Amino acid sequence: MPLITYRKALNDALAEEIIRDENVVIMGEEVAQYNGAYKVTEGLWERFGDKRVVDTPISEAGFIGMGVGASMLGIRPVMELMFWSFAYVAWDQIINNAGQVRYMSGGLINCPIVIRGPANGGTNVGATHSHTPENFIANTPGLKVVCPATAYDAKGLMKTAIRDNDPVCVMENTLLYGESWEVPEEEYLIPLGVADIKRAGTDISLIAHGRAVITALKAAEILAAEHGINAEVVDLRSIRPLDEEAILRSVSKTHRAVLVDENKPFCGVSAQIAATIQEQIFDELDAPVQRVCSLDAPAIYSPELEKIQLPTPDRVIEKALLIC
Amino acid sequence: MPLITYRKALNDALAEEIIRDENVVIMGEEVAQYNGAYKVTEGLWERFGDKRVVDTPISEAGFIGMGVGASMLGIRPVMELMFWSFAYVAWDQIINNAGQVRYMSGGLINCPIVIRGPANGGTNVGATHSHTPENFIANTPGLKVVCPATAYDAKGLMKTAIRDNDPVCVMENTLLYGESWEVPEEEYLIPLGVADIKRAGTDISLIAHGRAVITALKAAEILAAEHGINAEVVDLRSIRPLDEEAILRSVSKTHRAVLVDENKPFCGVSAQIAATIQEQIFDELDAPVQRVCSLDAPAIYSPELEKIQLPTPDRVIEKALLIC
Amino acid sequence: MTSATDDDVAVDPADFAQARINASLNPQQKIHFLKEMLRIRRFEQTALKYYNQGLMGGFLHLYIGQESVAVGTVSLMGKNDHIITAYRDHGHALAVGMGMDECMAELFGKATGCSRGKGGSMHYFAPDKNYWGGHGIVGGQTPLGLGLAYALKYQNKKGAALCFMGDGAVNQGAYHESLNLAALWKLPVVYIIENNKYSMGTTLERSSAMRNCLAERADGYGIVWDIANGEDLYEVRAKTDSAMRRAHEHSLPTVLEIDTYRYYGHSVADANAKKYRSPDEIERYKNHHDPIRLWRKRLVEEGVITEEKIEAIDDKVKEEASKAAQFAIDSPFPAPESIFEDVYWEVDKQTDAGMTGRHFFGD
Amino acid sequence: MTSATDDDVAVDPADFAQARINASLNPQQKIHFLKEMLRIRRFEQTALKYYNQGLMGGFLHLYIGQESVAVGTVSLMGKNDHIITAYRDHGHALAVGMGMDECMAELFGKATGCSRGKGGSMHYFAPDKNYWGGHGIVGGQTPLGLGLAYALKYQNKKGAALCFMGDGAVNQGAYHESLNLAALWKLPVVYIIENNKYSMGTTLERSSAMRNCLAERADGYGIVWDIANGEDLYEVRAKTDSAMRRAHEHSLPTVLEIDTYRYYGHSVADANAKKYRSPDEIERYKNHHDPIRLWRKRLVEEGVITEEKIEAIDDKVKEEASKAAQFAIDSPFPAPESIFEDVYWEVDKQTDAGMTGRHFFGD
Ligand SMILES: Cc1ncc(C[n+]2csc(CCOP(=O)(O)OP(=O)(O)O)c2C)c(N)n1
Ligand SMILES: Cc1ncc(C[n+]2csc(CCOP(=O)(O)OP(=O)(O)O)c2C)c(N)n1
Ligand SMILES: [Mg+2]
Ligand SMILES: [Mg+2]
Repeated sequence: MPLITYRKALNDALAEEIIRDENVVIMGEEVAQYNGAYKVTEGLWERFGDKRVVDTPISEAGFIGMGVGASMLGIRPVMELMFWSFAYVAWDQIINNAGQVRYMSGGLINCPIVIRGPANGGTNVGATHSHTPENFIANTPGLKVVCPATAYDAKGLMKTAIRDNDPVCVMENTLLYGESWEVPEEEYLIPLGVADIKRAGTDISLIAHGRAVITALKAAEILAAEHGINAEVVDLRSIRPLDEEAILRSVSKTHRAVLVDENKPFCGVSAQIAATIQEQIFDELDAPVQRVCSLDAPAIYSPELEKIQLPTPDRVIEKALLIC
Repeated sequence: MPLITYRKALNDALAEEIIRDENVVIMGEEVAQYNGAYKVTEGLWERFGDKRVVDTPISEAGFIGMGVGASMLGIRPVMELMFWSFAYVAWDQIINNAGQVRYMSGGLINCPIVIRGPANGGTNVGATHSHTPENFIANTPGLKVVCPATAYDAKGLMKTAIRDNDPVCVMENTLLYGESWEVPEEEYLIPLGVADIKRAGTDISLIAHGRAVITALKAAEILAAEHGINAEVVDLRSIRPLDEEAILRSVSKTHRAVLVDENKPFCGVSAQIAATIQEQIFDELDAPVQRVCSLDAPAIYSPELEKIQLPTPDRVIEKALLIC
Repeated sequence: MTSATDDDVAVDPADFAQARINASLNPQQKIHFLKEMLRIRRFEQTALKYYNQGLMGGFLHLYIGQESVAVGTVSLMGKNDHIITAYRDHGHALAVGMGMDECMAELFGKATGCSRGKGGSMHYFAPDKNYWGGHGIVGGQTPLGLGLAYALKYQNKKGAALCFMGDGAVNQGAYHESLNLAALWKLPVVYIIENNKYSMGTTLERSSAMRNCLAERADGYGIVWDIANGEDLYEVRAKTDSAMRRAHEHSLPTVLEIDTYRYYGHSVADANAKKYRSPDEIERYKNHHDPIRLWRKRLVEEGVITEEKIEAIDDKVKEEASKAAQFAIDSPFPAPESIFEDVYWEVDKQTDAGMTGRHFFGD
Repeated sequence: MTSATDDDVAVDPADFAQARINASLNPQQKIHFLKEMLRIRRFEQTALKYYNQGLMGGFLHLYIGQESVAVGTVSLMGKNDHIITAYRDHGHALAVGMGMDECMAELFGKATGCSRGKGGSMHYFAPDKNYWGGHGIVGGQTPLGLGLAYALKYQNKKGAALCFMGDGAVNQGAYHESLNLAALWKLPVVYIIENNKYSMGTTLERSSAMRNCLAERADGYGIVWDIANGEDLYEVRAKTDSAMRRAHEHSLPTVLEIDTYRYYGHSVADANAKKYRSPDEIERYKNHHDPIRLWRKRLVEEGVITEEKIEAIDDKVKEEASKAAQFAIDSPFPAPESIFEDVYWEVDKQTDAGMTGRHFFGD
């Protein structure tokens, strides 16, 4: 299988879906002529032209809301937020319009929209540009959210998100865009709501999503090599819908869990997972579920410090050793 | 002690602080001449005039952001959101400006702003008007959030919030505005970050905030009367800062906990509390921590159904019996 | 680019009856408009009665006094024209042809309501009639309306999106972002500001800075705008027609400000309805500017119909409203399980996607 | 209400040197402006060098080409005038008198940085110099600027809030909400649009619908507006003075659009900097419209200074920049514990409120 970057995998997914369905339109700031601030949409405007790949002004509330409205009439907009952090100026459109209009209409409407872009810290762009709102989105019934950790997942989940008839938020990661993974040449889809065991293990479950999966995998290698602990790494991939069964299955086997999560701790995704595990399989637990999150302060600029603000393999290992 | 309503308690708190500090200014839609959509600011404009009580146009991003800016220069704006649900059009101003500017300036700035208004379901105003974003706010280091459950708490917490030198979000409840409690005539303050044991008990801890405290108290009465279970009711009052010690102390005593929370379940406040309890006092737990949240769908209009969408004493009792 | 009156509209400023779109009306059509306005008024008066009896929850924002706006504008809609509005939405709903039964049942929170009891008064929808709601967040619908126009243009359909809003809504940022996008991309949207002079208890002057009127802000984006006197159904139709043709023929946006008035409070719960404006003012509008009264008079003067026949129509409409109330009362509440329906399309349809992974949390 | 030029500004459209505010300048002041512009340029060129060596993180948005705007406007600020801008903030920071040392150290993420290494390039602050940042969310600072003006008025201070923004920022809703509030409440804010023709890779024409210019949108709110040619420091000062006096004397807002240009990419990481605009265009600006070059020429022509003396100043400024870089390199990174500082005032000050309850979560 060819090795391709996370960025290219997304780009291929978008191109394939543009070709497949004439209602798919890519929109966002600098996505067309500029090829995307992070080059995810590179070449698409040249290939598919003005109608299918559209540059927008800096008006997130306006254009995201516009996309929601267009989706009610059957257009399938794939809207780029240059950073998911900018969602906050469009928050009402995302939560209330994309998220609630189906319910309020008693099911008469559906919004097949995708909102995508990077949601991560770690690139020294400061507090306002480093938000990871997957917990906020997943809190909101009516919305779906996925956080791919590899190129393979990014492509398969993106294609599925575009075909989904509900609003799906895809949270990418600028630190992964340039990383490569094996991706098959033939078409494939990855269903939302199916976790992936990225590393099988028996002694402890490391449960993560997005780039935290990579952190967990590194930690697992060290745990095996240096501590003789065989960790299983569960990649949630999709936060809502969530593959709760996979989580419970893994922890029922290992009896221990460390959750790794780039959210801020208070009410982050791992709070939900920890609450669920202890509630549903309390008796399977040999020790309390541990969490490793971003250090609980706004994202710091200083490159030296931001490195330690995000979850590191060391912090995962420390928590694992605490309960193994 | 005189019985006064939650609404009047808030009104008194605002009036007292307006008198105490000339930098305190009340702002929001319909707060002045109309006396407030929910009459929390009744009479204040008449008493204190145009400078201290200001009606705003319907521009939440504009006026909340303006309040944040004014607070940087030492004004102490107390901004009403007619509903906390409307915060979503001002989300960027709240999270990024009120929440992050101190950090990004390396501590050169502080924003002594209060943002207040009701945040609750249960009044049949539909999905867009029934948000309870205390979990989102508490997720955000830099912001504080309190959810008073009684008139006494409402007054004491509001006065403290106004004197606090950080941004404080006060989440009130339209269903409580008309309810009465004993409130002393002499001045008092309630510190943020101190939970209140609303009912002492020995067998199980019911942990709640806002109106869910009232639900928990009702459940506790029934548990005592019908099931011989003596429940302790812990009112968090303040979500961030949080009185974790009080939570852990109570559960260490009762060894069982049901969390009651009007948030939607996924990453709601009770997810955080459950995660914390199991992590910190795992061995004290005789059973998994249980959660009772709003049913996980957008707020339904139908009055008959919305009643059961919010946590009810019955659902609390059911969970309590499961683990007692 | 500014204040625009197409040739065939500005026949005689005093008499829009001669405008092309009105001159061609036959008596049946004119009578139909009257009936539609009466349907809105009687529907709401009936709703008010039951609301006051405590049979409904939440808000009830009455449209009474503004009926000519919904009826006049909607009367011009063809199969590719779409409409969306804010929470004061009963008038537009009935005007597009929604039944009183499902509208009334919605207010009672019944399973037979147009939104299955999920939306309530603020959230009526009928996509089959090109009616996209009913939206509660002030200004929140303005980008959605733009999206309808975007879809029309994308699909090469000759249509317009009519997006209604109140005078208070013009101060929401989303509206301005929408104006820029509409102009930049030449989208066939017509923003209709129903200027009833108040946003809740706040007068126009206390909420909006402007030169002469609210629509004029469109100038800054190079968008054509106009003002209409909402009490005159002919004028509403003539000016809306002009805007819709701009959308249909040139795929261009318009901002149309229509002067109107609401007799009741902001919502029924508005305790101050008679404090922030004088009873005199309300009486003056009722007596001299009521769109239904004026239209009745006009039709009688034109010899299109007699007062007796109007009374007969009114009686029928009142009966329709009472029957709708009875229908609503007799209808069942939604089943508790239905709380979890209509959240996700994929779950509702039980597709593979809807059955993979956990979609709902808690118990 | 519209395009305004106060009498004493519009002396001779071609020569703003005669405007009251400029006619009274002494040679020292004029030379000082030159030095300030050079400080910005040399500071940024030095920063660029180290950025390219990988010694900084995140973004670096250079102001080079726009220096006359910050220097000209800031030169008018008195003790009650305040300033706030977006992420392209080095120029304004140095112009208000911030030291190169703390500004450079901030870029390196050092503890000695103006924001203690927490803000980076986009987030410079110096409240002691009335400078309120440095803000990364496009348009997000516009309500904050309004708030500064609100505070001035509330405290009965005769001052103005200068709020800067890019040409791309005018399409953010928060700005329009701010304009309405500014006009409605007569707040002494001056919105200064630094129109450098591009928002990242998007030209003005592709992002903004307008009649003639961006500032003109102010008309819709009855706000006075004007346009200035940013290459001429005299013009910038004259027109800003006019706006600031409107704020000081009448407590009224102004929107001032200043034409300018940036030579570098949107940020240093802008790979397309030479794709969306022609090298010719950039050269043309550098050769014919560079504000520093023009000001130098002017001062020499006026006989205020010689080329040699200018070179000496430039050398000194370059040395200041190198020293700042060395200072930054020699400075320590912040301590890991400092991650949890500067989040809450009450915690930092160890007040009772800061020590009650848990403020931070995780470990
Ligand atoms: C964002 C937001 N802010 C405030 C409200 C509360 N609110 C509902 S209607 C209204 C007044 C709107 O007035 P206007 O736009 O003139 O419409 P009208 O009610 O007159 O039809 C207000 C303040 C809301 N629903 N949404
Ligand atoms: C809300 C938001 N959307 C998008 C961005 C990304 N972004 C940063 S600067 C910029 C261009 C702004 O252009 P302009 O306002 O003209 O300012 P200039 O860079 O030319 O100074 C964009 C799109 C952002 N920071 N915030
Ligand atoms: Mg109105
Ligand atoms: Mg620009």
